[in-house]
Amino acid sequence: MIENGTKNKKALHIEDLSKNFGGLNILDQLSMSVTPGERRAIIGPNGAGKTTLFNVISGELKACKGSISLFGEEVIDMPNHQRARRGLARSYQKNNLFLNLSVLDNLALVLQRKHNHEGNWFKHRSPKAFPLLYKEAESFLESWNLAKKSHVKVAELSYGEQREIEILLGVAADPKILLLDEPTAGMSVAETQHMLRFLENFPVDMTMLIIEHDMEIVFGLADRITVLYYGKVLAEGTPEEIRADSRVREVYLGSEVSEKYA
Amino acid sequence: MNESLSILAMQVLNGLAYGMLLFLLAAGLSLIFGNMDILNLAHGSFYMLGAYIALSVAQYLDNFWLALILAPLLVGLISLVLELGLLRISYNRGHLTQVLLTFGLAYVFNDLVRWIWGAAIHTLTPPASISGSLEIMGQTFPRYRVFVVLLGFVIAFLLWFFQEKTRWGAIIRAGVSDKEMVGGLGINIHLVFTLIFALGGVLAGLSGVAAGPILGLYPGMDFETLIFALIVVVVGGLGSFTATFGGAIIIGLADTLGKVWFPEASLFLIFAIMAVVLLVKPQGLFGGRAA
Amino acid sequence: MMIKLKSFKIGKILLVIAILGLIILPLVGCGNGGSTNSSSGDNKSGSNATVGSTEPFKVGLIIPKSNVYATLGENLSNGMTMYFDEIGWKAGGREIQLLQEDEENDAQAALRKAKKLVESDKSDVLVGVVNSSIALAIRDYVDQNKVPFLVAHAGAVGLTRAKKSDYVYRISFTNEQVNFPNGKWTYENLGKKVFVIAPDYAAGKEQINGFKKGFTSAGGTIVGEAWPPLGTNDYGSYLQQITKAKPDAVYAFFAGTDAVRFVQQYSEFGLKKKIPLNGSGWLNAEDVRPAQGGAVEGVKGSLYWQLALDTPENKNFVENYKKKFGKEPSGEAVEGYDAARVIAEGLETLKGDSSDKLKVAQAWGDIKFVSPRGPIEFDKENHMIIQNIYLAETQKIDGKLQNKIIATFKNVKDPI
Amino acid sequence: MNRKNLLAMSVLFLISLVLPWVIAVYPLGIVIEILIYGIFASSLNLLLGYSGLVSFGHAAFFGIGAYTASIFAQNVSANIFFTLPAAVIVSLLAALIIGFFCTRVSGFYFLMLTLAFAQMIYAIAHQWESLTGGSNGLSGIPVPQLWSGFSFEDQKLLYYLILIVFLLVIFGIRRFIASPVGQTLIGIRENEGRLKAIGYNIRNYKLLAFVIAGGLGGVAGALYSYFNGFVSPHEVYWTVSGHAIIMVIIGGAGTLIGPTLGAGFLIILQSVVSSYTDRWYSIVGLTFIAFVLFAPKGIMGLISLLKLPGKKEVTQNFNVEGEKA
Repeated sequence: MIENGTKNKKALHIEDLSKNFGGLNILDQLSMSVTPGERRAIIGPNGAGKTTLFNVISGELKACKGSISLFGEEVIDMPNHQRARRGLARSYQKNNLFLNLSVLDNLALVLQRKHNHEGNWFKHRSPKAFPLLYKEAESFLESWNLAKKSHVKVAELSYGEQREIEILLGVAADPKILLLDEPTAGMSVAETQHMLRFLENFPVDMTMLIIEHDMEIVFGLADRITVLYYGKVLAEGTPEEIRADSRVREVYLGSEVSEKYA
Repeated sequence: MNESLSILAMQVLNGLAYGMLLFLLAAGLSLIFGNMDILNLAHGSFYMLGAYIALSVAQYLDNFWLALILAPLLVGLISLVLELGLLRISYNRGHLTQVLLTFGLAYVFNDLVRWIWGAAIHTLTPPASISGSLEIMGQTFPRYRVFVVLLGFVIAFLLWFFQEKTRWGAIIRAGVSDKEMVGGLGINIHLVFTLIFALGGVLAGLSGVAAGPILGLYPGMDFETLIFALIVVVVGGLGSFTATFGGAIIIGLADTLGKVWFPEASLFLIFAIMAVVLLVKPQGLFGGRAA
Repeated sequence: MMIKLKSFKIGKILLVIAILGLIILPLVGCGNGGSTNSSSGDNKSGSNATVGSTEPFKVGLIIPKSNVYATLGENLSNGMTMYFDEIGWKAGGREIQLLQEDEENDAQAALRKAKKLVESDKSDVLVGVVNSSIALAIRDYVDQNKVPFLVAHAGAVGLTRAKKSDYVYRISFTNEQVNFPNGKWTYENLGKKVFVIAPDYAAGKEQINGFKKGFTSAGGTIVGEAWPPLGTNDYGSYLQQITKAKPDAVYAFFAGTDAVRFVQQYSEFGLKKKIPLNGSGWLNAEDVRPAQGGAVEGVKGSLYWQLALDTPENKNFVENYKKKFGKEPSGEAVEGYDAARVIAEGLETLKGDSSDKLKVAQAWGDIKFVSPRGPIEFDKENHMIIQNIYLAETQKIDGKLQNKIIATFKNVKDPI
Repeated sequence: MNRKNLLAMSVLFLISLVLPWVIAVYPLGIVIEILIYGIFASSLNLLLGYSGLVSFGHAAFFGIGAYTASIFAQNVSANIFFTLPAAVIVSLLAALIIGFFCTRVSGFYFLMLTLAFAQMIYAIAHQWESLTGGSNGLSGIPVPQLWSGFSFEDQKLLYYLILIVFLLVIFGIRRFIASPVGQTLIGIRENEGRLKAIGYNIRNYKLLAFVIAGGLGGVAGALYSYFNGFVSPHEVYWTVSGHAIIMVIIGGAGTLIGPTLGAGFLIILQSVVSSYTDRWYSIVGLTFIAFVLFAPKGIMGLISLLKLPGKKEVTQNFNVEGEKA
């Protein structure tokens, strides 16, 4: 599977990736790579193809052309569950949860896979039978201040709490690479701050790609930033470089955002 | 050689006639399912009601043509009332609830028809101008079937025109692909649904009347035809009258010709066709959209 | 995980028990209580009918009362009611009760009903059944549980051949019996080459088989066969096969909607003018002729009874039936009428003693009388009725389409 | 399991043990049918209620089980240690093949594809006369035996056999659903897309559910042939699949005993009502509509409404309505 040295070192390597819907190029021969442990923010105006990029990386959409490799392994033809099994996890822009299940059961679906219990069809899934799984679930819920809600149906939680679980389901898988699609979308300022603290505390060796509109998070969190514009990479660099890039300011930061952060 | 060719031509014509009946029946079902996402298992009941109402109209007014017009309209009215009174509540309850509701309705209608018209077998008699037979290429062909084929083409054209060339048609087309958009255009989506459902009823009723002289009227005709209509919808694909038309002709021909060529397998054949279509092209042979 | 276990809360379980109780209680009730839908007054509960008992004699009738075959069931039931009315619902000193259940065109439901009639309602005998597969299912049950069963319509040959039982008698017909004599007649009167067509299911095969036995042993040749599926919409393609085979005549078995469609299309496709259509009598029976319209004119069919049968017994029967029910009787009405008579006369010969079920059944076997359909008796060998078969042609008489009897085959046995 | 539960369970168990001795033969027969259809509806519930897969062709497995058991009983041996495994194996195999295709599509297409396969099986049952007896079906099937000399001639014995199988199936399903795999199936019903993104190979799970449901459907079919002693193509017809769906919905989709309650309700409704009136089609139909209007979550939904106030129940997976469009 080793193809070449540089590719092998990358957590994510994308080359010449294209995706079109009905003749419209959403991703246009896009190439980028992310090194292990890196925090990479993906920004760009609406319609730049950010979420589509995530969907193609995770395998929920099939690329028309190009290559994607995870830690040196080509995954372009793999269905999404196989990519997940190679250490890819994600969260969604719109909450995408098991609404009628309890918080604990939501989390357990992630953890039982991580612990390789997902083929067990004869043992009652209980703390007694799967102590490690439940201990881990407990500590997750504890640290996310959700312990009291563990038996509550997700549908009955507040939006902010649901949003936290959305992220938790991604990170609980202990992924090597995590894609976060606007983790703070729709959150209040306080909730955003709360979320930011979680994000900062994620394991350092976890590679993270984050789509975000909140520039405070982007500039506070990211090691590097990729700016997408109509399916192409417009610019890539450290936060400082991006802040200084005139093209970026023109297409993206040019409006109200630039006034605040420039 | 010439003879066997003309026989084949006639079988094809038979298949077309049957396909037209299926088209009228399935067009409404496909429209309702494609637009409203409602699997209407009472659709066969509309077909049956059309036939029986036509029987009464034809008896009292002694006029087949009036029955052909009045009965479908009455069925449309019944389906309108049903949509407003009952179906509306099931819109957001998922398919299972709709299955239960419409299956319950089908049971009630089945019994109601038997109550009102009895369990005896009836048939509709077409007027002399379209009964009897024609001689084409030395083969005898029943005139009424030719009429059904023509009727099918006319209705298909009208529906196509309605869908492609009128504002309401455009709304319905939009509804198939994107419900939210229709709502966003400031159109009362409920009104659209009601009208679609009523139109589906009218078409099923028309199909019942048209089928009366060929297939007869009997208890149980509702459930029998329902399955055929579902198959046509699947094989043709959702989304447009053209797709349903294609599906209906394929199934009409396959069923008719299959019964000649492989009579033992005829129970098997159309389901096998449906299975193959579902596996190879799930959105239907002529459909644009996956449900 | 504790949350799972809590789904079995005590309150819920008690509720489930309560619901189960509500479901079961009425069952227990009807198990001990005897019939709940008896037709007349004196209804003491008690389970074992003693010798020379004054207990009502209960006749359990299983017929289709819903869906496709409801009319057949209704006519059968009418026939039985009519006979019992005539004798004042009494025979052998016992009151007769008729308990009716819906066959539902579903063997399982029908078997359930049979069990209910026997086990819960304590029926002394079972009668009826239109569908052959249902009759075969009930046959095993009555054979095991020793309940006399008088088959009043179903025609599967096996019931009185391979699967004959000491407890099963048949007052109706077999699928072969009604066609067998017509075979020879067809050979002699219509031609040596015949095309046969019938629906592709057991009864269809048996009907045609009966014809073939008579026809080929007389010297005829079958020049073609077609087996359209049951409920075929469009016979056009089969009719073309027939045209191509150029037979002297067509012999068909179709009933109900199939008969309407086939006969109509036979005429529509212009075959009626060229090739005579003969068949079993359901092809032009009373129940399908109104729907068939003019297409049925000239069609011939053989059956165990015809409305036009000119005997005092039949005229009397038809007249009384019309008076009572306001419509003309059908073959099923005659079956019901005769079945009721067999049951009543059987009880009469036993002087009301129905304690020995085998004797009840055997008593049927000795009964002989002249029915509206002519003289009938049972074949001792297989418990199958021996009867006349009438060949009738539909003709326009006084501007009205009617069946005219053109040949009578006397005392026909089941052609084993 | 706590003490109260244990008590209630034992009461229920005792009732079921003494039942044959307190009720008459005919009602016992109805109870047996309810148990058989309870197994059948519960097996469908694995798909429809727990996994969210609306199968419209479950009768295929009922029929395959019934025909296999009958054919083996007639031609080889009526020993249940032989006929029952044979029925299960053949229906498992059939489910594997049919499921392999059906799990490729979803939603309405899954429904129609299962219908298509079931109708093809029906056509085979109807046409393959030498094997299946054609439209007349197979009758005179020998009474099942435990060993030669010990047969289930007595309905009471048969009741116990079927009760044991029923309990095994229900507790088996309960355990299976509580297992990680079972919980994954519920996850499929709730949100298939997310589950894939978490790394589950959904198709395998669906296929597994389909195969297990098919196997259990075959068990129900085999028991049916023991009880009735005959089998006809009607048992494979789509109306039987439709009835099973209605049993599940009326009882409560995605609940453990709901489908059995639904089976009981429908069987009793049908057999009682049809004895009293020829209008039973209307009554049954109106009952369905009434359920939609007044008890959308079925009998189990009604029961949970009746729950004593104060005893608040935490969320648990069994009671979740399986209705995601």
